Amino acid sequence: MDLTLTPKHRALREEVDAFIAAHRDAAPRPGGGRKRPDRKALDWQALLLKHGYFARTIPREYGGFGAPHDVIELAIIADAFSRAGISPGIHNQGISMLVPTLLEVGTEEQKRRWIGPTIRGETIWCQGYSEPGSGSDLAAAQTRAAVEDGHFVINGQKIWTSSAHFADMMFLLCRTEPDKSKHAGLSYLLLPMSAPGIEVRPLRTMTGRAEFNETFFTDVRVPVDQIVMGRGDGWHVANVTLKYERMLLGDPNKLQQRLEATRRMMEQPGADGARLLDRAEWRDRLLRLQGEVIAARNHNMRLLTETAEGVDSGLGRFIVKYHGTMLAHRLASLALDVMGSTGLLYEPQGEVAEDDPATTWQIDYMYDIGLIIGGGSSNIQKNIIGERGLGLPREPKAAVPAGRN
Amino acid sequence: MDLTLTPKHRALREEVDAFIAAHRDAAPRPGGGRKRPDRKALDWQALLLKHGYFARTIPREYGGFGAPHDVIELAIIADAFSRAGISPGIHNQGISMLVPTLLEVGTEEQKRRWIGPTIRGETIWCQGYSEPGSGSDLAAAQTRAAVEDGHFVINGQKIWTSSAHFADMMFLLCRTEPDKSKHAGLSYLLLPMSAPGIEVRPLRTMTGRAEFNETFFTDVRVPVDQIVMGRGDGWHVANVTLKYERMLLGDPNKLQQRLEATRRMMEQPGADGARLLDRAEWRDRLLRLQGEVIAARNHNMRLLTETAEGVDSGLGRFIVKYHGTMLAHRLASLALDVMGSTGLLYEPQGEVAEDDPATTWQIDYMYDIGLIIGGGSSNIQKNIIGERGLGLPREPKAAVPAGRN
Amino acid sequence: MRFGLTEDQGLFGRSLRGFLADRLPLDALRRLAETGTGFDAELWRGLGELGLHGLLVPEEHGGAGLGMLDAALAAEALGYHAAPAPFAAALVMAVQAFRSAGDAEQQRQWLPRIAAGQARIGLGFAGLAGQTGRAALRLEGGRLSGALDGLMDGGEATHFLAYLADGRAALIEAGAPGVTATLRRSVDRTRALVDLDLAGAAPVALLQSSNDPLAAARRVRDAGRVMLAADTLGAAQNMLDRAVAYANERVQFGRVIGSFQGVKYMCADMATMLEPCRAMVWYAAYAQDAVPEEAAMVASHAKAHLAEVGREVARLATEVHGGMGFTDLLGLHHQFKRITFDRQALGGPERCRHDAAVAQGWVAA
Amino acid sequence: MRFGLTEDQGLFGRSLRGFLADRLPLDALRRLAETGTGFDAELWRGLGELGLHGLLVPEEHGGAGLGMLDAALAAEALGYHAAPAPFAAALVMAVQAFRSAGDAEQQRQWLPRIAAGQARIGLGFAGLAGQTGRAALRLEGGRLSGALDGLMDGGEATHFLAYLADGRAALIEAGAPGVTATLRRSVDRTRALVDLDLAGAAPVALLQSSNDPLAAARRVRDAGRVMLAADTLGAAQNMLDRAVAYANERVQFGRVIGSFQGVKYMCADMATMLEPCRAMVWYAAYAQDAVPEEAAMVASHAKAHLAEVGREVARLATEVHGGMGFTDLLGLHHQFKRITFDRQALGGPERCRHDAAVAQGWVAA
Repeated sequence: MDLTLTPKHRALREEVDAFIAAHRDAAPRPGGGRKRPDRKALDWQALLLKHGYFARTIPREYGGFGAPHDVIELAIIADAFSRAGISPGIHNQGISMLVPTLLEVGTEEQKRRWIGPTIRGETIWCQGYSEPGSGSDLAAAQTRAAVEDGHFVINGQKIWTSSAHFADMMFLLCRTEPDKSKHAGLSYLLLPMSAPGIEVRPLRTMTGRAEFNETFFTDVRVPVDQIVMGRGDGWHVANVTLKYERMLLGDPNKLQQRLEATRRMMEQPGADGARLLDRAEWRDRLLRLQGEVIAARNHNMRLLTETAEGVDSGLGRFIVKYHGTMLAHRLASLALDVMGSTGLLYEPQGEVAEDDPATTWQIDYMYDIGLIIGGGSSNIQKNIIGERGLGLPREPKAAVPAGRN
Repeated sequence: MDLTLTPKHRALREEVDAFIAAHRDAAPRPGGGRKRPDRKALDWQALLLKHGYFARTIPREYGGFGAPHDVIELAIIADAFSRAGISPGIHNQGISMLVPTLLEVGTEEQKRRWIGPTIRGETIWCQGYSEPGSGSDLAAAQTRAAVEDGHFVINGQKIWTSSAHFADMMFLLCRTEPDKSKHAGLSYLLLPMSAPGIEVRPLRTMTGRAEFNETFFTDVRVPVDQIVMGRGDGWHVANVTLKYERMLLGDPNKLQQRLEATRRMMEQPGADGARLLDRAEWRDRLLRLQGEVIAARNHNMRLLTETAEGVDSGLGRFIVKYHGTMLAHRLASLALDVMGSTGLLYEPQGEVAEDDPATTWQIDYMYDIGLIIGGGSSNIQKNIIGERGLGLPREPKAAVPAGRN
Repeated sequence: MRFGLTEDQGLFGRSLRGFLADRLPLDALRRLAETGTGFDAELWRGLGELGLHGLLVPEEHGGAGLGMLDAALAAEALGYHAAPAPFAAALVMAVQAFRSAGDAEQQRQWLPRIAAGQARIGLGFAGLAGQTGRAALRLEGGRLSGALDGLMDGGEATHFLAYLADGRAALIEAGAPGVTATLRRSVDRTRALVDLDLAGAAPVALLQSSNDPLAAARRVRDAGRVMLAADTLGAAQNMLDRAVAYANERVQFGRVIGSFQGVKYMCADMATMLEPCRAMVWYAAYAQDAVPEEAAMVASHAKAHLAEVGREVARLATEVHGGMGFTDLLGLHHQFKRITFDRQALGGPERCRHDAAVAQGWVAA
Repeated sequence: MRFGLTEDQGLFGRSLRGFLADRLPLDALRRLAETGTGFDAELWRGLGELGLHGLLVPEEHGGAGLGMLDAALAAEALGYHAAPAPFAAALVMAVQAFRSAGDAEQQRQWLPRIAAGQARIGLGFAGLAGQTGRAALRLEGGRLSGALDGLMDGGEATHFLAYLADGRAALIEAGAPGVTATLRRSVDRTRALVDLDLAGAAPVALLQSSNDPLAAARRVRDAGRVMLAADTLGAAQNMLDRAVAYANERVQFGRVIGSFQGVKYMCADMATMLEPCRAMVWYAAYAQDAVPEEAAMVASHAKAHLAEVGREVARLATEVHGGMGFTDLLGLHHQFKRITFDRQALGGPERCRHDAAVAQGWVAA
């Protein structure tokens, strides 16, 4: 363990703090679910990229800052933003899932082509994984792609494609080798949402917004080279992506951000002039969550170190999504409770304008439930933790399909 | 809903309060796991029976008080004892499980013979259900009883027979019809623990005491009429008993008793002169549990009413054990926390003498884990709640036995 | 001498549920929720025909003269179906307010109008119940000024009953001079909140006939808390019922998902939490009428406990539905938000538990 | 610039665990736990040979001069195997006490004796750490009188370090005139508590060289809290490991029970709670040496959080074992009780969280 800050680290900390102080008014409000980044968010993102506060370790040739991997640096940056309650940049499926997937298994050409616009927030990706009949059972995907004239020709249907209604691109898991076994018959394709034959039908969610979609494919054509790895490797690539999705969904900086925001609310005098932070039952709830957030952040530092050193974190990584999403839900729960009846007001401003705090927290609170479900529900996570993390046996195959009693 | 107290009820309440005030020094300390009732406990039991504060509705011809069923009366009595923190009498497996089983499905002769001495605390019963290979899977019992010369001749082994080392009698689930299917081959026998061929080996538990035993049967002979219901009816009778066990283990009066005892501790000034009840984080924890205990007690009143009216409570009854044992564990957890470091002292006085409060609470805290496990573990309870209570399908049979991956 | 519902009560609950199931299929509910006012004239009329308006109003004033337990059964049914209808404030708390602090003349004047469905009273409670938001009202020379946020059932209210800090309550006509009522859409689109700005408004009645106005106000608060607890009970039961039905239908990995212990145990956990709440709500409601010494404690406890259980059930039931639970397709979220509303209105669990401690003398108010 | 253990630290933890696994098979542990003194001469010697006695003692005083993270790894290993050996108080808090409040001469005199395993110091902290029990000591004319309950590692201690309310600490020889030490067996039979009654006992040293004795005392408290957190981490990890092993072995209903989601998810829940605790304990320990501005906060948070997680893991792991977990047969309860001890000693979670709030300036002490 060596977290000693070198003079370089101290300088970075001062630099980030100064940056935030100078630019905080330019930052979009954090939280509140998924929207297409507006001008403000894109400008903010560009500013962060320029200073290396985002995509810091991604090579320059792919559009990143190209800094060597330094866990402390990343922690200093994340900490500064979350302490200040300032957006640390865009986190979407392209940035947090596709980019690391391409970095891990993409070709040089794919990296050069896609990573830059994605991390700048210009190219928005959506994920074509789930289907109506296979939500948790991803490998049962039935959307098929046959090869004709150097193209995959895609037919089928996806669901829960978040952001599909405003996305530019999709990474798609589909069946290209119908003769092979369930898991071996899949491929992982990249395709533009503007391709003819794609129809997106928004799915309104409980937040009242259309954060998800059903996406229908009718003879959609994609050049055969827009595949990540080879034919039949789709399940492998999808699992690489899922690994990063689990990390994204358990992001401890978001947790810290929420904790700080809630603490600040509790420091404000209420209608009766008293601060909730001065009430021990409230303070204890906040403290309990603070302890858990500290554990999550320390754990994340450990994982970052292990990643940097090429160590496979195994169990340590498998738990992140389940742990983080449940904790995020509890943090949002506390925030709503702190706001009390005024926190019930819910007047979302649509896709572009900023929402008020009550609306934002309510969206987060509901959206959290979506995150607990999406990216592999908590039950799926527990299967992964139990089986891959702890080595417990799989559920045996049923002799007869279980139905009603 | 009509909980109006009639003059008769008011008189009863005053009568019970007066009784407690007059006799409280004669009461044994509640809690602290299972022991054979000592003289003090037996005398107390006799006193309660005489006044009708125990076995109030059991017919006089079976040794009870013979009062008509009146939910309010029972509630008044239970409430008075738990408010005062005074033992409401002996609760053991004979009293809480075998007696209602006999009342429900026993013969007239069985009722006359066994109920009286059992409720007086003179005859102690143990339960011969689990076997080493079948803890949760009770119906897989292998202990067998063949009929020879008008006797069942029993061979086999039971485990978790609580109290077997001091019990007088056992109710035993064993296989008498080896040719029949798993569930249809069982019978439910009553036998004296003094019968030749029974060997009891105490199993020391985490409390440091031998609350459970392994019991070995070698050609143990029991007259064929010492069976409850008929041959092959054992699974049915066992389930009647299990129903009452679930009620026993979720007993809300015990919960109320614990809540009150904890509140009293919290009203005492600590080393620093402050009362924990004055600290909002502690008070809130106590209050949260109080809310749950109130719910459990109200629920129990509902079940008692339904029972008295011959309504099958179904789900309402299935949840009681799981709900009650988990809540009891949380109550004991709070009590330990309240005692802090002095609550760590653990100096049990053995089978006869009374233990100090710290030891008693530690025993309860550990014993609670045993109760969460025993009488059908929480997972078994959740199967019952889910399948029988909510109508969800059973786990399908495995095609191949699952083993290590 | 029994702990349970009477046959009449069982029948009443079932018929109300049947009515609501009939009137509020998902597409209708979705349409009514669009406005966010928590009111629909046709539904309101229908509920009136079932006797809901005058449920608690004494027979002498044209009501049914029933008790708080009957009202709780109604609240439960309304919560079960997420019905956009004024109730807790307009038909329970307001009646309670008149009965506990209105003089004979005020009762004679207003209770029949409530029972007839003509007076729909939004009610604001602020500091007295742990509500947040503005709560600064001044009564000077018979005129009321200031601001009071978050009045319940205020969406299409004809009147507002605004509590003062001293426990007295002023009845104000909607639209009267000096009255600005701003509809605020709450996350629960079936119930709105209203922010009231008053500039020298003239009350049409001042409820001040109680010897102890604060105690009278607390009884109104307690009645409201019981209703919100009952509403959560209904909403959570609805979510559990639907989760169980979905788990019995949905196939994944070649099996009905309810056959997986993972899903089954979520349902079992919900049932285990929720089932004892039913008796708790019954008793809390009954105690308001019949057990005065426990009424305040059990009302606050029921509100707090149902809020905690409701939040867990809301999450778990949504989880059982997977992605479908998160969409608008099944409409499960109406009940989810109902539970959110019930929790945050009239004081959250911490505040309610504090009030329960006060009621038991464990701590000073 | 890394968040993790060094190779040496990994090696140290593994070799200590190997040693303990070798020395403490279940029958040996059961035998040693009988006495309830939390001490065994042979085990103590063995741990000394591994360098545990002088782990934190500076090299100039004959120790290894290692840091709090190394000590936490040792505590974790001791907790994992439920080792009946003085450590948190005798080898960590006592050393910290001398280093933060002992003068040069006292350090020169006592630290080498600790490092040599000759001075085994029981330590009592009372009010300063939220301990309950008697805590009334008077120092008059160089003589100490009064009572102090619950000294840790006091089972076969050669000396007792008794903290006064003002943060100074008096070192007293066991068996000296006026010293009555009563061994109290705790529920954790691998660690005892001692109640001290003093009647004009003469301290052999008075630690009072700190400018701020209370702050120095709190640093000792914090070191102890980190050790108890690490001890729980080890004990809980042991219980989880054994639960997983048991779930992989035990057959019920024709299947290995670990293949049932019910059991599997209990294991997954335990792992999810426990795994992040490892990094938390590392950081809390490291911060004691290297991040003074966070040291108090993270020590108290680690103690509180591990106590909460530990309690859940202790219950769940026992449940996975079914009836066997409740018996003495597998000895699982040694770790269960270890976790109980760690939670209740040196302040429970509520107290620790309060101290974390104080450390952040959220509330006055």
